[in-house]
Amino acid sequence: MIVAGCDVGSLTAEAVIIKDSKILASKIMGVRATAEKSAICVMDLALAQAGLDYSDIDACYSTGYGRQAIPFSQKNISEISCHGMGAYWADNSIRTIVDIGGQDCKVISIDEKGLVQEFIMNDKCAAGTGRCLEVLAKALDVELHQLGPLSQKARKPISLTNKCSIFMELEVMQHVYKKRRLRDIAAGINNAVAKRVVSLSRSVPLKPGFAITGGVSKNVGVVSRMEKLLGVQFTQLSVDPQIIGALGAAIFAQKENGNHD
Amino acid sequence: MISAGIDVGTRFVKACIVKDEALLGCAIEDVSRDIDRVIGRVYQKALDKAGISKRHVKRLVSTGYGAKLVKGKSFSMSCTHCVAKAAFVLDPEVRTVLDCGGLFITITSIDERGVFERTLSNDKCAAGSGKFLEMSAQAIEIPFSSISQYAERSKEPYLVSSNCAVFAESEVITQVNYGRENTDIIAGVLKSIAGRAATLFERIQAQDKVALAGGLATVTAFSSMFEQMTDRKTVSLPIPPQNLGAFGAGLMAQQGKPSRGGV
Amino acid sequence: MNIHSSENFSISRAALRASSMGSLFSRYPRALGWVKRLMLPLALEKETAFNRHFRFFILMAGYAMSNTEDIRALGVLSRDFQDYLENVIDETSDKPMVWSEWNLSNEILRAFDVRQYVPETFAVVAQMAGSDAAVDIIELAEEEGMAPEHCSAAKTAVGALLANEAPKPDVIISSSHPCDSVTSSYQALQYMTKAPMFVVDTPYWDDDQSFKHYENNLWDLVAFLETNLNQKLDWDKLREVCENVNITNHYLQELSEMSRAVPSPTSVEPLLLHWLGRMAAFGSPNGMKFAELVHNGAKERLKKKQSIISEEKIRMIWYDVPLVFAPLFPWLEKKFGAVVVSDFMGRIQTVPIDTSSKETMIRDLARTHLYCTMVRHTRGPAEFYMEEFQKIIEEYSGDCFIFMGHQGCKGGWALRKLFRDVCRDARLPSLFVSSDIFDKRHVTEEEVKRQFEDFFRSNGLA
Amino acid sequence: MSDILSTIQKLAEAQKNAYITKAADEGKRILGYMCSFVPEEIIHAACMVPFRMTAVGSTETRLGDTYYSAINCSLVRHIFDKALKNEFSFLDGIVFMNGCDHSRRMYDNWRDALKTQGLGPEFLYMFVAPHTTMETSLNRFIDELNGFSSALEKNFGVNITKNALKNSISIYNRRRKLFRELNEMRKQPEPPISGAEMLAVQLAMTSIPVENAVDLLEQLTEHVHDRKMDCKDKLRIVVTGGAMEEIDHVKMIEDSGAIVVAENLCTGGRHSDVSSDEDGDPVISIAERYLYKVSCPRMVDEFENRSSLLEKTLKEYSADALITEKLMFCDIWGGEVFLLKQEAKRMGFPLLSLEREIYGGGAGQMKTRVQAFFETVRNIQ
Ligand SMILES: Nc1ncnc2c1ncn2[C@@H]1O[C@H](COP(=O)(O)OP(=O)(O)O)[C@@H](O)[C@H]1O
Ligand SMILES: Nc1ncnc2c1ncn2[C@@H]1O[C@H](COP(=O)(O)OP(=O)(O)O)[C@@H](O)[C@H]1O
Ligand code: SF4
Ligand code: SF4
Ligand code: SF4
Repeated sequence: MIVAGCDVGSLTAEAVIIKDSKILASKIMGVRATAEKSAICVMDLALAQAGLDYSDIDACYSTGYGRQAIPFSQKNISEISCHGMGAYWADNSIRTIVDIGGQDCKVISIDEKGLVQEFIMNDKCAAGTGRCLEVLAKALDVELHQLGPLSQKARKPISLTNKCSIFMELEVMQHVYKKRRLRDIAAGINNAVAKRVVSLSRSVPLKPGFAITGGVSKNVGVVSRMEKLLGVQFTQLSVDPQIIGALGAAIFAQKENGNHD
Repeated sequence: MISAGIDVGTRFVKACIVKDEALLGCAIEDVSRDIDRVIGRVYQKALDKAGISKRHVKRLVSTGYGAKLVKGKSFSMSCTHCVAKAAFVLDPEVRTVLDCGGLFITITSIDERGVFERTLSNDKCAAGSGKFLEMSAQAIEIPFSSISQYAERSKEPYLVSSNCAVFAESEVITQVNYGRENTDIIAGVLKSIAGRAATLFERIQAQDKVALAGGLATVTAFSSMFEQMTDRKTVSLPIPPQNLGAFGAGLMAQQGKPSRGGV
Repeated sequence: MNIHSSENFSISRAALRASSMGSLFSRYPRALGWVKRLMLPLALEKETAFNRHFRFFILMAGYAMSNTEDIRALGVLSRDFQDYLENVIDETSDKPMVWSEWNLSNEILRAFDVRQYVPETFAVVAQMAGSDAAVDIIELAEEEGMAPEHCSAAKTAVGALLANEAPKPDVIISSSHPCDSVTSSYQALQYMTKAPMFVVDTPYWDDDQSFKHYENNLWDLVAFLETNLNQKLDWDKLREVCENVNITNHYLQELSEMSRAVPSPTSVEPLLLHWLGRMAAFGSPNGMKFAELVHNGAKERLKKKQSIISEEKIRMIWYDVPLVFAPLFPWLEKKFGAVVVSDFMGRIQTVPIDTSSKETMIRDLARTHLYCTMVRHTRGPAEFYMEEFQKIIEEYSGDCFIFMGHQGCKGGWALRKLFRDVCRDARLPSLFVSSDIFDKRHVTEEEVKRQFEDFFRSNGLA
Repeated sequence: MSDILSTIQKLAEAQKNAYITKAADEGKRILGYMCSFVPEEIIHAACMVPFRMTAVGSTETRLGDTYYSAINCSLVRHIFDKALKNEFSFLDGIVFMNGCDHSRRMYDNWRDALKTQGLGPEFLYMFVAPHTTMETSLNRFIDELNGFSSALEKNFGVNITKNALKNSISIYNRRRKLFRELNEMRKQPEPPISGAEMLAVQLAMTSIPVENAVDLLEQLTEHVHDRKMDCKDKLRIVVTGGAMEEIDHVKMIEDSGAIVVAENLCTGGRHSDVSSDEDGDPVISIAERYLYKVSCPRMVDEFENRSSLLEKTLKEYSADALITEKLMFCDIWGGEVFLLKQEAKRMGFPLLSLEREIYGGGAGQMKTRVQAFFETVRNIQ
């Protein structure tokens, strides 16, 4: 049986195709003008990679912000469940998933079947998300992917006190103007984001078996700071953390439509 | 006498060279990490445009959020003052100046002699800022210079309600995904910012005539929306609104403490 | 400071150390003057372990409390404060522990044989242990699910409980003033501790019926305490306390009045300190002594037409004085010659308590409670603020009004048009800054300084 | 949609309706109020119509913000914005209440607007309710009710008799009984009415004269009697929180795979089906109803009652989960949600707490949260 999952987020769209519990194809691309277009584009790419056609897919589920607008999907499932299931599939010892994406961050606690037991998602404020990191990196005039490595070298990280990411930007500028070292500021930024996520995570049970997903998992600065604050070690997942959402959707499609596995 | 004004804002650095009450040249550039160099460069550009060499500048006044960053023997003054001064000199009938910059909206009222009366700023709220407009325009891929064209095509502006600029941005993106026209969205963003400006305007019980200053005022759709909301006309001034702060600083320098050399 | 440490009261202990170190110095006020001059810049810049110990004194003395008399007074006040802290952390005592809300004056408790803890005060205690400690405590409460919109003092109260900084209560007394944050957070504290709680219902108006209602509530409170503590109220003791309170209030009220003089011989700082210290020293001999000392010091200066600061240039009227920005005041003083001559927090406006009978005492205690800081203004209609404000403007020759709004006080923020109108009619320049009394995450010190500088300049005050 | 339901829906979404206009034409005075502690019976006994002010139709807070600040509750800002735009000009008076710090300040701001901008009406009354339920408070509350009656009598030249009060109690009790019957039906496995529809009903009924309300409710009961909502695979949800008037919000919740079977909101549910005692002194029975039977988080000594009532509701309506709703900057609901979260842990029911601004955005995020919550509830089951 061949199933697919499609995740249309706010910045990127992903598609994953699975056959008999093996990933046949996976694709990531930037979003297009509408969710529908993004979904079709990315799925076309994935199908091409797998050498398949829409008619070969037995079931396809969607997730992500654009999940309701996807024409070829039979069901939409929230990102939270999909991230839980995707991460669990990649490594079934995982019980707690921290997902930090562009617009939001979530901490998800799953059971021994990969189903969500409890979750928390930031609301009030965007500080503590990937977007916040982007804004601050830009203010610092540093490439996003350098923010992590740079911060690792810091000796005296600055502390950012402001709650709002826009005003944090101003605070960063002030530190820049004061000629603080870039690496210390970078570390300050990562620490601030990590701290925000950690304090969010305290309201769900943190069961051992931690994974981190979402774009920000590529930022070593945030990741290592979180490990320190939480006192845990994140398990390295065998698949690209960015496709976890789409993967989870595909697994759900498989579970609910086939009798296989 | 020749003087200079430098306005180091939250988003842009602006410089003006002034002779008596006339603008000789101005320049503008984004702020960046290397702020000292940006300031130097903008200043030099303005000098070049004016065709003046640095040593002819008798006095220099700095203003704006980062006024202190202007090194040398400059004197710094508050931005509200500078903007009000500039507007008044350009049009002595102006009684209210609304400065809409990168992060703050400030409204100032002046009396018939051009003397400062009082000033108000918006609450700390990023969703009422120029920065928010930039972020939204970027998110829906509209070049900043075409914002007005897009906004004017909108029939039904989308109501942006989030108070957090970053969240509002994601709200905007969600709306795009739901198939909302980007013209409606950008118009909605402008409307939400203009609404906040209009609140300030009501709060200070503004008197005519009204002048707009700051980077947002360069967006014509913004000013027309603001005019429509408050049911008032704003005056158009002969120099670009974004430069008013720097120009005012230059004017202040005409009277202020002497300073030679500058940056 | 590690707030998750398993040791109870670690922050309170640190504050206790800070305070005792301070009192030691207060015996040598002149030395403190020097230490202050040398240390202040350092102490304000960095959070070092050493500074943590000095913090309280250096910061407090860094306000406009610079002369020897005031510093001695501070020493007296801090002795009661230390007693208070020692009592709080004393886990061996068998005296019942009563929690009482920060605006519910606690004269009545003094007439019982109890230990007392004021939950919100922990916000001050934490400040003494470093401003980061306060933020950590607040975040702890928020992580537990406390609403971010609550007053930061209320959040610290809950945070303190979570961080093992609060003693176990036998009873809790609270009131429905001054604001929703309080009514709301006490329900949480009660829920978490399961201690019996009595809530005094605060009237809205200022008429006889309202006073009577509050008075009835106080009688209910006495009955509640007598039952739950299994003790009788010691009326003689209450009388003594009330008499002390009368004297204290007399001095402080006069002190409030003295700052009408130009230049002002005092700032609102001693008043604020007294307010903060009231849980420890209200109606105590030391509290009285403090009032007398600061009063006399100011009187001396008044005679000599001396200012509390070196040169008074700007007289500020404040709405709320934020503690997190303690370093702001030396800065304002040095840079602009600005002194706070009046504010709504520290100002004392009250009535004497008639101690001739139980009934008169309770009747007048009801009044003094309702005239207390915050409650006086926040519980009722806008006039409670505006009329006093107008009076302040007329009498204190202020040059400007600073509304350094506190996030919790939504009721105050809802009135800012009215404040602004009063200022406009009086031609008094006003500055509205969004900040928080205890939580430094809302606005940075630099931002505040920038706003002040801009404001003073725009209005030709500097 | 049926006639009666669409009539009601329209009423709920209208600023002002024909019933009110008609009542006004008949010479009845209309009194606006904002909070469920304001005693409708007394207003009714004075031959007036109580009208619950809402933010319905408001799209901005531009004028409201000239008085209020960004950290004030959006509901209050919207309502005051409408007031400043003269959208409440049909009211003959407003009764404010010390419900919360935001709404009670409207009394001050409105008086200022009356003074400086001539914003009517002129009868602005502050109704003060105690925060505790001790006997002292009950006595105080009775005094307050009497004071309110005399203020109405004096200002409008009416006479509020004991008999009129008894009549008013009885007609309000009829409305409440009809609500009780509707709620009773919602306990069935297939409720006759959805939560979104029910919210519209609640909103509509507080914006029209009670006589019309009774009439419409009777028709509605008749109409929905044999109606059955499709409940296949749907979770049964209870919604609790402060003011809520966004019918679309409840729709969004229901569209994510649930049916709202009960609510406990300022704008409905909490009190709409609670009667007053018809025997004995009418003022006392009104006082007892409002003080003892209509608890909300502004009451400081009543959490246990509120919690056990909630537990009972969850059980009686066979609810699967609870959703709490609060508006940003609302202190009292902020505190309540904190307590409910602890209670949810203690009693072991699933809880999702949502926060929003009135007519605010963020629907996408909210939807994700709700959907994920429902998935979680199913997983646990
Ligand atoms: N190479 C990278 N290094 C560091 N951070 C990255 C990198 N790539 C993406 N990110 C972060 O990830 C975020 C996007 O995460 P993603 O999960 O793709 O968002 P969404 O789920 O909203 O589409 C960006 O905002 C950015 O902060
Ligand atoms: N070419 C442009 N590119 C980006 N933003 C612009 C441009 N022109 C004007 N703006 C607007 O102007 C704002 C900055 O205004 P400005 O008055 O320079 O602020 P500040 O003085 O705080 O730097 C920006 O946030 C943006 O909304
Ligand atoms: S009145 Fe203000 S400072 Fe006082 S408790 Fe309430 S929110 Fe806090
Ligand atoms: S929460 Fe309570 S006080 Fe506020 S409106 Fe609702 S019923 Fe009234
Ligand atoms: S939602 Fe909360 S803050 Fe707003 S009016 Fe109601 S009780 Fe007050």
